[in-house]
Amino acid sequence: MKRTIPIIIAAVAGLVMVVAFFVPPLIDWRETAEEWFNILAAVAMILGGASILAMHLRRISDQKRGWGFSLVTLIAFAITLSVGLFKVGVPPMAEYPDRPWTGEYITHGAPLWWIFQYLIVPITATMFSLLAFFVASAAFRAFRAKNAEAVLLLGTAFIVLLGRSYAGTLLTGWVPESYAALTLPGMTDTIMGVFNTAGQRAIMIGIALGIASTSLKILLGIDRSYLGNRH
Amino acid sequence: MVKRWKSVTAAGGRGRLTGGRGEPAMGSWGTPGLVAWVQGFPVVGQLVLLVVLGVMAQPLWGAPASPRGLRARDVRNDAGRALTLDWQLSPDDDVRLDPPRVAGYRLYRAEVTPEERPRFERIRDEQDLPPQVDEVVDEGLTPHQPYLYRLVAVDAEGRESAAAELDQPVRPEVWYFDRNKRWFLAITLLISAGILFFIRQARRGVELKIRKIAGLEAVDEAVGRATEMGRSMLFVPGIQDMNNIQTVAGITVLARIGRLTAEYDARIEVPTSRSLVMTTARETLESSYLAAGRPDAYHEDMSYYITDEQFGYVAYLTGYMVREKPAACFFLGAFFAESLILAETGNSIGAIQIAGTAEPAQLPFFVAACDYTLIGEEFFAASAYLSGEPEQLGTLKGQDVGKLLGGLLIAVGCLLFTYAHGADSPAAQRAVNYLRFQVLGTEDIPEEILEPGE
Amino acid sequence: MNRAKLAPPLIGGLLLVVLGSWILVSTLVRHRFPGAQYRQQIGTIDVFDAEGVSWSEEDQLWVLEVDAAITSVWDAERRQWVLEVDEAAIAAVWDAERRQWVPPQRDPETGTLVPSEEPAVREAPLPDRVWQRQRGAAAAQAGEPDVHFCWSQTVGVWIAALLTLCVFSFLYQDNPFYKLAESLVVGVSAAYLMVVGFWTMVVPNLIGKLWPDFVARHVIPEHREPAQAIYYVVLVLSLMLLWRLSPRGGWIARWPLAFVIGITAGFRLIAHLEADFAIQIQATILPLIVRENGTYNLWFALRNTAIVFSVFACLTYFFFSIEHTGLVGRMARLGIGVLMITFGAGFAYTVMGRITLLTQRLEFLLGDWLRLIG
Amino acid sequence: MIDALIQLDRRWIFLAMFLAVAIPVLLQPELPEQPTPIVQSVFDRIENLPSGSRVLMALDYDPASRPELGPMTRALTRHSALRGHRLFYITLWPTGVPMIDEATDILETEFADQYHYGENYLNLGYGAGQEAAIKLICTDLTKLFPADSRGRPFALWEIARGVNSLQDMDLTISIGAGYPGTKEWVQYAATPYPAIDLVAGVTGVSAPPQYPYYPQQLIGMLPAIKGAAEYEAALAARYGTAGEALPALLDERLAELSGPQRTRESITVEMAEAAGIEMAQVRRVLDGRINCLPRAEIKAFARVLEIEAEAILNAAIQDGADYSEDRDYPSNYLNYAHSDYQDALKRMAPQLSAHLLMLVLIVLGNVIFFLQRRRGVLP
Repeated sequence: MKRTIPIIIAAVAGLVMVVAFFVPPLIDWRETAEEWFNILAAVAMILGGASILAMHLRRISDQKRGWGFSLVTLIAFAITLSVGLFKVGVPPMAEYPDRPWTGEYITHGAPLWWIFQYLIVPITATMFSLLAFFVASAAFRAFRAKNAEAVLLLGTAFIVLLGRSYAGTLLTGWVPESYAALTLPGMTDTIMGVFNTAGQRAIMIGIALGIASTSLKILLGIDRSYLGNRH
Repeated sequence: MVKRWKSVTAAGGRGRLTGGRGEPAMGSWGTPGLVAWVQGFPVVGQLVLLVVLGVMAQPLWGAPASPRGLRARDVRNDAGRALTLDWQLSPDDDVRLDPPRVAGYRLYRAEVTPEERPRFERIRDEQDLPPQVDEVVDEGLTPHQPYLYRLVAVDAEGRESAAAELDQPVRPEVWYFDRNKRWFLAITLLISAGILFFIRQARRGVELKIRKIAGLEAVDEAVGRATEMGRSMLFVPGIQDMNNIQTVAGITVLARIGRLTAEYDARIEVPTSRSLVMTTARETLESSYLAAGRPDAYHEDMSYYITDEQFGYVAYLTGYMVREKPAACFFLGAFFAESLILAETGNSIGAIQIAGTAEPAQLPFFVAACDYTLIGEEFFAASAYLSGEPEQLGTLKGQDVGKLLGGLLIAVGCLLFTYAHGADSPAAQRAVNYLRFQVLGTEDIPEEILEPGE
Repeated sequence: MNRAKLAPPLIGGLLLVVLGSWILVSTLVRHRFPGAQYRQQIGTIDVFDAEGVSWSEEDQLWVLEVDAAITSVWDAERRQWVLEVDEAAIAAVWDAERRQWVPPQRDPETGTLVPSEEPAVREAPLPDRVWQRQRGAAAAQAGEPDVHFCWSQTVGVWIAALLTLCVFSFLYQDNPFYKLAESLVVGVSAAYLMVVGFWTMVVPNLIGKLWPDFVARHVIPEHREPAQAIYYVVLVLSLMLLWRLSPRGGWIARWPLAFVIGITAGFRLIAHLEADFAIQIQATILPLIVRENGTYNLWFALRNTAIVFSVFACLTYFFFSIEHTGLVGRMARLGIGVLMITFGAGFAYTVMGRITLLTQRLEFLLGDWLRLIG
Repeated sequence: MIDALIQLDRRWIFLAMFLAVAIPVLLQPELPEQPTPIVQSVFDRIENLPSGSRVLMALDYDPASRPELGPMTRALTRHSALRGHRLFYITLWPTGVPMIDEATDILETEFADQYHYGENYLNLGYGAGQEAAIKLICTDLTKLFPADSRGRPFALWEIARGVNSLQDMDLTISIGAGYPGTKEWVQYAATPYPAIDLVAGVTGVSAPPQYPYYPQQLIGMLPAIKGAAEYEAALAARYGTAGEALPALLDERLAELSGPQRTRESITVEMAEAAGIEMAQVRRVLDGRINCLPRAEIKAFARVLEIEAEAILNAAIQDGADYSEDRDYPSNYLNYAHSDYQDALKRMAPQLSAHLLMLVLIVLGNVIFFLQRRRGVLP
């Protein structure tokens, strides 16, 4: 009961999805299923919220090292959630001024907008920009001509880096038009069009097969690790 | 207190409060000027002129000629909700005429029912069907319901021509099997059959030989080293939800790692960026510990939720890594821009790092910064390989069947294509097109490709 | 004393001094307070608690006695709603500038109704609540009409700048400032995405499908969908999922989980075979000899051959059934080579994007905040 | 020395990267860019469409990719507005809504006189459903967007007349950062429907996989920030002027006239009053964002600045203004060669120095590696 029914549910749901692809009247089911997934994922966020509360409340009550930061997280979480769910400071839709809940939840000037604009965007964008530094350190540390494969990797990166900035135009701008393929931008184009295309394609074909077999294992109940695979 | 509201929700141009209905959509002739000009003649002259003008202008003033040959066809391979209509243009629909005589077409539709006479409703007008348009797809119909159509040409003054009508009602048919996909169905079945065949072989006890995959032995080694060093391990299942197979594959590997962890009595943490993934990871870990005979050592906090926000999650992970200094980091799942931040931070704390993903754009970074990387398909293979179950290994063999099939199709296709090009053979060209667009495609074929005349 | 330990506070102190002096210089000499933000008023939404008041957004005119004055008529020709106004029935219009009700007057040039100069209609209602509609304005717009200094956004820019520095400080080493930014973003973003999920997913797609009238009445006035009983299934699945929170019977949550994973497996099985297997093979079928207008194009022939051969080599690398020895081994090695070229190209291309991100962050710090540029 | 390099703390590399980007950001040197064919074809397409054509922009990205894609959204919006096209904005990303606002803000400020909501531009907001959404709007736009972002039924807007589906658009522009993005627009819109003309703008990461689509399925593409920079260069070449002579002349005159009684500020107020324009407009002239002035303003300025109108006119002509045959300019004729409108070009100099740094690092890393190997430290 605890294990068999879920496996049956998974198998039936999955097979219906496969069949729906070939049967035109059922084609909408696939979109519906995707929507249902999104609803479930949104509802599951309550579980995530509970996990956040449990983890940080425990850290605070245990007075673990750094529990003050847990407090920051919890307060930030609580404020954002209440401001957002209650649409604090959000004006109603201009056409329906009598219905206070009609406004867009993230309106310019509203508290949630402020939080998004001045807390979330700067921190996440800066985290994202840390990549520029890590890319540099990886180039220094990992791009070493240890063997033939590594030489190919770093050689390609070298050419494309040059070919895609002003340096490429500057260095090989003198090459006559008829030998354009030998300029840095030209070589970049060949790399992108031939080897990059071929490599990407082979990876994609392999991935498609990998996904197909993983999916099949789930549908047949062979892979049930998501339910715990052994008794 | 009673609130009573009435909102004006109308749209429209500016200065609406001045009101009034809009001007006609298109400009008309300057009639008053013409009248004044005619009035300048003596009465008889006026009459003569009017008659002459009237005869001359007859073709100009009459309604345009009607379009002809209206036909309706069922749209193939659909759920019975659409019909394609086509017709021959009205003879007056000529781009060389200035001013144009036809401003467009209007299409009327009626549902045919036994009870009452069909009532035509306009469903498209000249804005939808401008001049020179001779085909339209009418969608949103009721399956099996008979419809009648009527098409007229219309000029700038809105005068309608005589109507072209269907002789008999037409019904949108429901297609219960999409014929464009029959070859694709065959391919799907073939690959599935290959996988199933080898699973059966494995169940029967036939030993399947699979090549070594570098990086998989490293998983065991990493868990062992973490135990020795007495430090924890970090498992990151990617930033996508359970609707991504990569996440599922990552969780499958987690089952193996979880079991090893339980056996060695090591510590593992699985922070997730999706609530559903957290739930699944907990299920997985719980049964791994159960399978290792150590259910008591399992507790829910091994997997916890951080945030759905990509870089919020990354901020937590990098902070965690430099503070807790895990001995081993596993990045197995769907990764995006965060891949390099994670791998470089893990590198700076000297952890063994094993990564696996099927995101081609992120593979370079994992390859550059991790100890072992499972590239694309290898990642999916890993979950089967690590499970140690023979029937799961069968799926790997099945995948190879798929690759053979793919290779074969490419080889045959390329040879045919080369022959077609080299020998200029239309027959070979047709065969190549059939292979490319019928066998390997699932949509209607573009018409210009079907006719290799270009 | 250890030099390495002394460095961070020294550098930090130095930075603070430089920053402080710059703020002073900028504010006192250049009259530009760093990080100053402006907003532009683009109108108001006035909420009335009275009868017979209606409003039209674009004209910014409130009209009293509208029930009698305005009817909207569907113009089929133009496919638009057209307002028919009985102007005699309009008792007063709202003058947004003077914030008063005044008798209407006709603008001689445009013919539109405008508030007259006459005194206010006394008994007319006043709005109970006024919402400001605004948008951001560039610092260069300061001094233009309706552009005001904005405290909340100026504070926001300062906080954003300091948080940016907090995150950058992680590059030196882990520290409390980074931890602060980290714990802040974890809490805020988790809650933010829950809010987004609630308003964009749960409300329209679950509640809106079950109780459309409720949603249309209160949240999404344009929501026009019939109730769909099938969504009770989703509701039940959701509740089963939440059962995990209860101390007993957590296994119930496996049902919706199984549903989700089953759907995923079925959906992806087909989707990937179609888009990544069939279509990629289709794209790889190329002529190895290319003839154009009767002449052979060697370059394209070489290109195509290289593509097809490279795909074969890579597929060989992914082949699991045979050990990589002999001919297969050599082919697989070529395959790895092609993959490495692919990765190298991907790496270089990505660098470009990442540098742009850093550029933008520095533009924010040096421009929007410190006003050193722009 | 070598030992120091081997032991190099990666924080020095971080510092080098920081400086390599920060210094060009601070100094803002301008590098010339030449549009490559793949970018030029996007420009030509928008340039050659008849005025009033319908252009749909799908802005499928979020704040994280805004640094890369924002500049191209702005440049494409400006170009379309300069050509007088009718613009429809959509996004398939829930987080993409603010990106649309950023684009429409340009129409509301720089093109406030010509562009009115619902008349020649419309914000349709977020459409859910990823690639299914694309399939849907190929045949019926209102199925996905029954109403615009303001909640008013689509068909009621003037701009909606004659628009039923994506196929009624004269051009579709996909600016995408991932999934769903350009790849999906190609697969589900441009490929099955030849009537749909597609151009794209993509991030650096997603550029390589899109290359094979050009020129068959994609008419043109702006790859990453470099593509945006090339586009801005093309825009500046067509709609920009030199923009130095006029502000320099005015600046010089202001400096000569200003004294204790008449400050710089007060003279500019006088200029604004004399010409009957707003202060902001005068500022735009002084900083070079406008250098093609209406003759009336030139005369007014000349009176206040006590110089010949001819001098100002000549300076404007030197900047590239064309006053032949009594041609005159509207009051808000912006100079799109001004650096305020060249966000991407500004970001190319940091790009160059950072790329060079990367190359140096790769070379350095390998020098160390070979030296170590020679010493026998490494196998």
